[in-house]
Amino acid sequence: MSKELNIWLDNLLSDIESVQFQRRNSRRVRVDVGSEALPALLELLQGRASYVHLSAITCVDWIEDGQFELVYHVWSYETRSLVSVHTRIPRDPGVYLSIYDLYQPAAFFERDIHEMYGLYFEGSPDMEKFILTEWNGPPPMRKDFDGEAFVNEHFHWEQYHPQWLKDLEEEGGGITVRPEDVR
Amino acid sequence: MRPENYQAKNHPPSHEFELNFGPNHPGIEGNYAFKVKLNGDTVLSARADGGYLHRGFEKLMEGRLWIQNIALVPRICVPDPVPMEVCYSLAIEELGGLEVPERAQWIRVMQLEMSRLAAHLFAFGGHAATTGMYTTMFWGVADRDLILDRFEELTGGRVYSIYNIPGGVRREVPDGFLERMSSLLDYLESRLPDYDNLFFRNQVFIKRARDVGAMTQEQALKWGVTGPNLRATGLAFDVRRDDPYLVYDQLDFEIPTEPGGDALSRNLVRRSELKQSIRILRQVIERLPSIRGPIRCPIPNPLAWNVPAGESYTRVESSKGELAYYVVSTGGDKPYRVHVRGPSSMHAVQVLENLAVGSRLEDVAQIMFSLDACPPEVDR
Amino acid sequence: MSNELENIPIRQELEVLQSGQKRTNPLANVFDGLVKFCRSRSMFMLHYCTGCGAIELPPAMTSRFDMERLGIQPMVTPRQADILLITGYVSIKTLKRIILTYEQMGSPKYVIGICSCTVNGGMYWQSYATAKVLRDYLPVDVYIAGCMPRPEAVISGLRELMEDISSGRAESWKKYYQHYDYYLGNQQKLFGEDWQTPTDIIAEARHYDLMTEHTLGEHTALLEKHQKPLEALEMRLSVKDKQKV
Amino acid sequence: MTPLDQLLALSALTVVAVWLIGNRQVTGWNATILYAAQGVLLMMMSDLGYGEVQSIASSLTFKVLGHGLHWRFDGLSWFFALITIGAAFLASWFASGEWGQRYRAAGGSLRLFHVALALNVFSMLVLLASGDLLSLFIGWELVSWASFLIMALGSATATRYAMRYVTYAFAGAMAVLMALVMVYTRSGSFEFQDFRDAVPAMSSGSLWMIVILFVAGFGVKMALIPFHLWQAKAYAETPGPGAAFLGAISSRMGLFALVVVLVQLVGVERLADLQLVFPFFSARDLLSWLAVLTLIFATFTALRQHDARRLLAWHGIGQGGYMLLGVLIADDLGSAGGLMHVFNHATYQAVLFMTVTAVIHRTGTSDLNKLGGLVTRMPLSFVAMLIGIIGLAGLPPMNGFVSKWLLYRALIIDGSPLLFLGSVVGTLGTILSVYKLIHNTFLGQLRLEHVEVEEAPSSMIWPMMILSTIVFVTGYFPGLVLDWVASAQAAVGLPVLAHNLGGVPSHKGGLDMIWVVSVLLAGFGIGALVFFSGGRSKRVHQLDNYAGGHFLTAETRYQYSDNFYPGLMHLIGPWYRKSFRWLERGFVSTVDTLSQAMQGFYRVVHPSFYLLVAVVSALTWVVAR
Amino acid sequence: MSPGELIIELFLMPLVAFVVGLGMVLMYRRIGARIQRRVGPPFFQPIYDIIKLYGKHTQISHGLIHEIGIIMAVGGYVAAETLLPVPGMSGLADKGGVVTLAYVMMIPSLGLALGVGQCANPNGSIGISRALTAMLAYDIPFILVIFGAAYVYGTTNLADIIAIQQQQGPGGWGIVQMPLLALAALLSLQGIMGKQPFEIYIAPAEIATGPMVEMSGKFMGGLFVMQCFQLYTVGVLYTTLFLGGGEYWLTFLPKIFSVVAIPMMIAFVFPRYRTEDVIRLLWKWPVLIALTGLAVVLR
Repeated sequence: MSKELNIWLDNLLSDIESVQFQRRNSRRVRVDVGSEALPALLELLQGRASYVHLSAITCVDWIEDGQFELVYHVWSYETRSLVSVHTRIPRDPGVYLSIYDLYQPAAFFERDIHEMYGLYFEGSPDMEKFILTEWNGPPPMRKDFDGEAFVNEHFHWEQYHPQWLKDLEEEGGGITVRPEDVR
Repeated sequence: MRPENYQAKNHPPSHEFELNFGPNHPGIEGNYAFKVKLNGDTVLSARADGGYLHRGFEKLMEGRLWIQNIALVPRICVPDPVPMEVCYSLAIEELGGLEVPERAQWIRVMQLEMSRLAAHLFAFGGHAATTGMYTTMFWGVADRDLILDRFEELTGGRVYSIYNIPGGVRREVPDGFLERMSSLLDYLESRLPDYDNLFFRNQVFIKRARDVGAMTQEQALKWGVTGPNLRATGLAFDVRRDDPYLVYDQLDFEIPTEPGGDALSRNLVRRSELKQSIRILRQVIERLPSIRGPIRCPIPNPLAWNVPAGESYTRVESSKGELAYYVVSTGGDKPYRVHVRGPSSMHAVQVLENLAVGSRLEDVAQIMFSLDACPPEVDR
Repeated sequence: MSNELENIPIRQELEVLQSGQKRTNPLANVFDGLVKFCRSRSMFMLHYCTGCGAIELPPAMTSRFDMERLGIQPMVTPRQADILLITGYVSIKTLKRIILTYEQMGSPKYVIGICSCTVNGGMYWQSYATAKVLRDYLPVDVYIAGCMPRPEAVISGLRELMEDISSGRAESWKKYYQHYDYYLGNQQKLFGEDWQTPTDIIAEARHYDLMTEHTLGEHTALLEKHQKPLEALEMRLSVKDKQKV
Repeated sequence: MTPLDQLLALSALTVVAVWLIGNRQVTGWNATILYAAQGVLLMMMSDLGYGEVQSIASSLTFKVLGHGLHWRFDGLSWFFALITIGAAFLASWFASGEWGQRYRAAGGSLRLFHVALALNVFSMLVLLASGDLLSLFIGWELVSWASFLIMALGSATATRYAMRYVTYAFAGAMAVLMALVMVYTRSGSFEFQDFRDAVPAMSSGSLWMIVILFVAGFGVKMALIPFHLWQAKAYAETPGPGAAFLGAISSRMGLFALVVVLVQLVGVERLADLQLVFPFFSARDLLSWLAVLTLIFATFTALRQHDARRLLAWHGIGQGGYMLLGVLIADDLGSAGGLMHVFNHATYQAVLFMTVTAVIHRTGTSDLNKLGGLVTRMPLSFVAMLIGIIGLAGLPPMNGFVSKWLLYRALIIDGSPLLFLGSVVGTLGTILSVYKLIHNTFLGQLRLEHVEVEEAPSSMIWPMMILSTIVFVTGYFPGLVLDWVASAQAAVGLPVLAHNLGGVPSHKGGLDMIWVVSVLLAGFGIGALVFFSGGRSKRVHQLDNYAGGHFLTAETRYQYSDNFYPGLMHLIGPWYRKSFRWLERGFVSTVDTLSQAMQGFYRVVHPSFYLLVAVVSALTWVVAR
Repeated sequence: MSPGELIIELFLMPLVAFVVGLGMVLMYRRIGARIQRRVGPPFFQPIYDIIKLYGKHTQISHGLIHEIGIIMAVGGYVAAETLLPVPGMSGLADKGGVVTLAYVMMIPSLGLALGVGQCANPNGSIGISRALTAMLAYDIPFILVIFGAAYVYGTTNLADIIAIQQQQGPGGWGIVQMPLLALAALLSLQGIMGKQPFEIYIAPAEIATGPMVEMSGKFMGGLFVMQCFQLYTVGVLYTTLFLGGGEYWLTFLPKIFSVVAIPMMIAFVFPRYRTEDVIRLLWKWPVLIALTGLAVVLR
């Protein structure tokens, strides 16, 4: 039965024009879809094809394209296959629709993406900060946030240069590459 | 905290009060917190508060080489680090189209199951401690330590082994390791009845844990519950069997389930999984000597390795549930994006908040520990 | 962060300042020695898993390595604890709680930094979310480096601390009172200048005669400018009839 | 004029004087002075209290329809009168200062309040002085109406419950009246002596009837178990010092009447002979169990209250059970315990009501969920309440322990484990609920709106301090009270307790409170020495507190108050909901219907007129037979 | 007995109690260590802990009542020890008796409750609420046992109770005369000592060690001292009522140590019950056993 469902789904998805369909192996499917059609597709997957488990939502910051890519990984316990639905939305203003009413786990992922990327999901039950409650800087996972520069600006390093090391250096040994250079 | 936090104008005139579970609280696993509002001892609302262990892993990994990240990933889940390495390696292997030798796959399975044993012993020890039964915890942690000894022998590290690398494993299995492993398994098996008598069949514990944090199968599916917590609601689903990786499809094991969906069932599932893991390990010990061959496939110079562009989504079954990595490569020497889907990110936030409401103060810690949530997976 | 904070220079290299007077009574010295010995033999450590190094504490505490035979017990709240184990990296959010916890502990209190991350950021040196050098924010008695140190290493570190305590070397907790301005300055730099903990360290230092010229400074002045300290609710005993009959 | 005449006359004069002075601030002080004068007069009769004189008669006698009405004081009356006047004195002092000002400013009439109080004292003295059944009945009715008057001064709730009380009181009065009629038909007179002589000859059926009627009548005032529903809320809502007075003594008038009828006239042995159904369950057992059930039920109801005054009022009901139980044991220890408990209870109940009133005076609420942390602001009130609750809980070194110890000892000798268990359950329940009281009021987190609260004014502190001192001193030297108790025992014909200043000497396990308290104080001294041998302590702010490692902010309600004993309530809560609630609802609906009718009636016909008609017609009926 | 001797006894009895109590605390921790397959603390560990706690440099107090509470907790037990006769010393046994003792033993709990209440920490208040509820639970069977013993011996004077038992030799011990009551008392001892499965009031995982939550330094030290007294008191009381008291210290000490060892061993192999289950259990079995035992002795 699950095999039939798979075939049915493959045929269906191949037929829809706005959907790019790509089967990688028996248990992985990649689907590319326009952002306006995504909720409908997920509803179809969940309601008609038993993809009830939302494994994850991933956000990828394609800064050069000025886009966020959202990847919804949904899993079917019946067909035992995973569909990754890719969509792209413009980086600015960074607002998208929540799929909380379809998949409850989306609440966590959307909240996470919101605080890490600043991408707002309309209709998500809770867009408050969770991990970065005491963080005032920009959303850190954006590619334009340079973590290393932030660190160099805010922290300094332990200077560890004990006598034995100095002795070694006098003999011509010691650390050849300074820690700063490694970094 | 800010000065204004200490100078409010008025108290809420109310029948409820607040308690903080964590971050510094024995009723919480690791460095995590949630705030409960209570009336008497009934929880009116619960709110999770994470981020105490946030290190920005995903950001860090974007800044390091593919191979450097191998050292980083096990830190994402401290009690059960091996699945992290394996899952990340699998993702790179898929991107790079590497063919892992069979022997390496078997060694990986062995290591995964050892890690699962250790994690489960730790988990129900912790749960026992929340109900005041410290002896189970003392025994469990001490027995876990024997497994860590074998880890140390195999990989050189007690907790973080950094043993799995893309393409295989780092070292060959030492001489006599399998015999020592076998005798360890015998010992563990002989200990199981002790644990049963002390803990799993202890009437007081059963009375405490039954109907605590119970969820139905529908709820579990709706909330995205995975792993032993899902199996405790009666659904026999296991990534090892249903989305097999490595050589799990060649192994003979069962997927234990329990019907209750409560803290007791979750513990009993873990208890049964101990037995299944031992069973898998015995099969590995039996088969491993007969599988000859290299332990890793050749890989390019890891310091200048440009993994082909593409993306991959790999899943493994960790002791907590479904663990997944989504890795995007643009063909550079560093990953473009790595997303870690820890199973606890569901369990420790949404599920916990939902289950805690209406439960009793006595049971809040039990719910947290019976879900076996691992906060660093949430915070990353 | 305001410019005001930037302009305050930060000193380095702190030392414990000993008070001038020495006990002359030999009995008092014996008594002090006894107390020091008991302090070293009875160490309650705080049950706060701040980072991944915490995973090696349960083995050290439980049946295999059994810390209790050295008189070391886990305790739950900061009030009862003597040792604060910082087990690994500290995210900034956690660091605030660590400082709160440290200030709530009763002196003499000792801090042990476990794992390399507490020394210099460890493998998270790049991370925007973790603090790097722990001893900028708290006085640290013993560092146990490693990623992560084995239970044996933890125990040997604790034994070293025991020796330091019984010989009177482990007095870094005094530094926190004596050089409060320095620690507060570093904390303010990281958390913002209106950072305040509920514990009134300055009043405590005054109460226990631990004030030095370094306790107060520009940073504490900044602190006092921003808020009034939380003083204990004193008992008020004033019976009077407001309106005369 | 005998001393008793002088006392009664002064008491009546107090009523008149207070009425004349009117609604002014000085009313209270005048009343206080007059009560002090009454106390002096009472002290002139102190020979009664030490058993040197058997009785002092009043020269006032009446003849109604051929039956003489006369009044006299004996040891028992003196003991109760002492408590009454003492309570009135302190309550009136308490009410005279700032409390009175506030009360008047809020629209209350001090004249009415003090008149009601004085009227209560007067009527109680009349009741205590009654020398025959008819004067007992008249005194009884006076007390009922006087206490109704003071209860009705309170809020609307109090009036509603006072109405309910009136219903009960009417029913009770009818019961007493019927009992009187039965006694009269059997003995031919209302004299105590004639009744006592007639008892042995009475059939057990008619004696049962008389006992039940008397218990029903007087039990209303004591709030014994089926008649308990009016009291707590009515007392709780009575204006503060009035509640202290009522709580201290008013209900004990029921006990007094029961002691007179059951112990003095019928005799406990006769009660023990009255068998009910089973040969081993007598009328005495029935009443003892009624007492114990009252105790347990009221105590555990108190546990559920979240209003401080209601909590105390329920305890007032419960503690009545100890007294009745003690009296019914009827040996020297038990009855001494019961009678001494009257005194002890009056002292700590008054001080507890006073502290709660002081808290209300300063904070405006007695809701235990809205208070907390007041110990730093009202330390003296805290001390008073602490002493009061230790007394109420019956722990050493306060006086409540002595009376309970006597009771327990008597029950052990008597060999009644279940009654013993019941009374211990009551004590434990009391400990639970008084801790809740003091914790939620004085301990825990100080609410921000109470930061500026001040200690109660001296007019409140002084009576509280005096009472707390009495609670402690009579616990240290229980012999002081046991002297009076012994003469009261003698007056009603009970075996007299052999005692000394420190308690009860006995070779089978006595009690010497002087030693026990001294060693306890010495223990505290050693504890303090040990404690202060440690390092210096530093006080910290309440926000510097462990909150799971989290920062505690001022907005957080970090105080555990509501549903304080959830574990216990998970277990016994269902019992309440099922059986007790059902019982209560049944009673309440009946009584409410009656009190509705009564209220209408009350508006139409003047009650005293009705009372007169009722009494006269009943008497006519009796005499005409 | 001369007043001087009495005064010396009154000082000696709490001191002895403290020292023996330290031994019991050590035994408790060693038993735990053995069951958990480890070594356990050194011999002087309890006294190290107490000296360390009293010697802390900074002591955090939440106000006067916090301090008075601890004083009451220790002082109450110091007083209680003088009411408990031991070999060679009967102290104030004839002045109070067993009923007084049972009530004096509640004073430390009340003191502790007051001190904890002042800390303004709901964790502590919840702990106290649970502790008082547990007291309601275990005191009911315990008080029945006391009733039975006092009734059987015909006296509440503990010195007399010992004398009566010793006259008849081991056959006259309470445990032989009234085995059911002795069993009920043993069950309620578990509750009085507050060990698992009746340990809900300190439950660290829920309320972070309940009453101890804000106790530091000498406050905690006071609680440690109180624990020594508590273990000693329950051991001696049980021995006095049922094991014939002690003729000599040599026989007395093994008796009291073995009495407290039984609940200690049970404690390490059970989790804790919820509060209402504590009440349900203690009101069911020990009370039933005690009532049966009473029915036998009252017969």
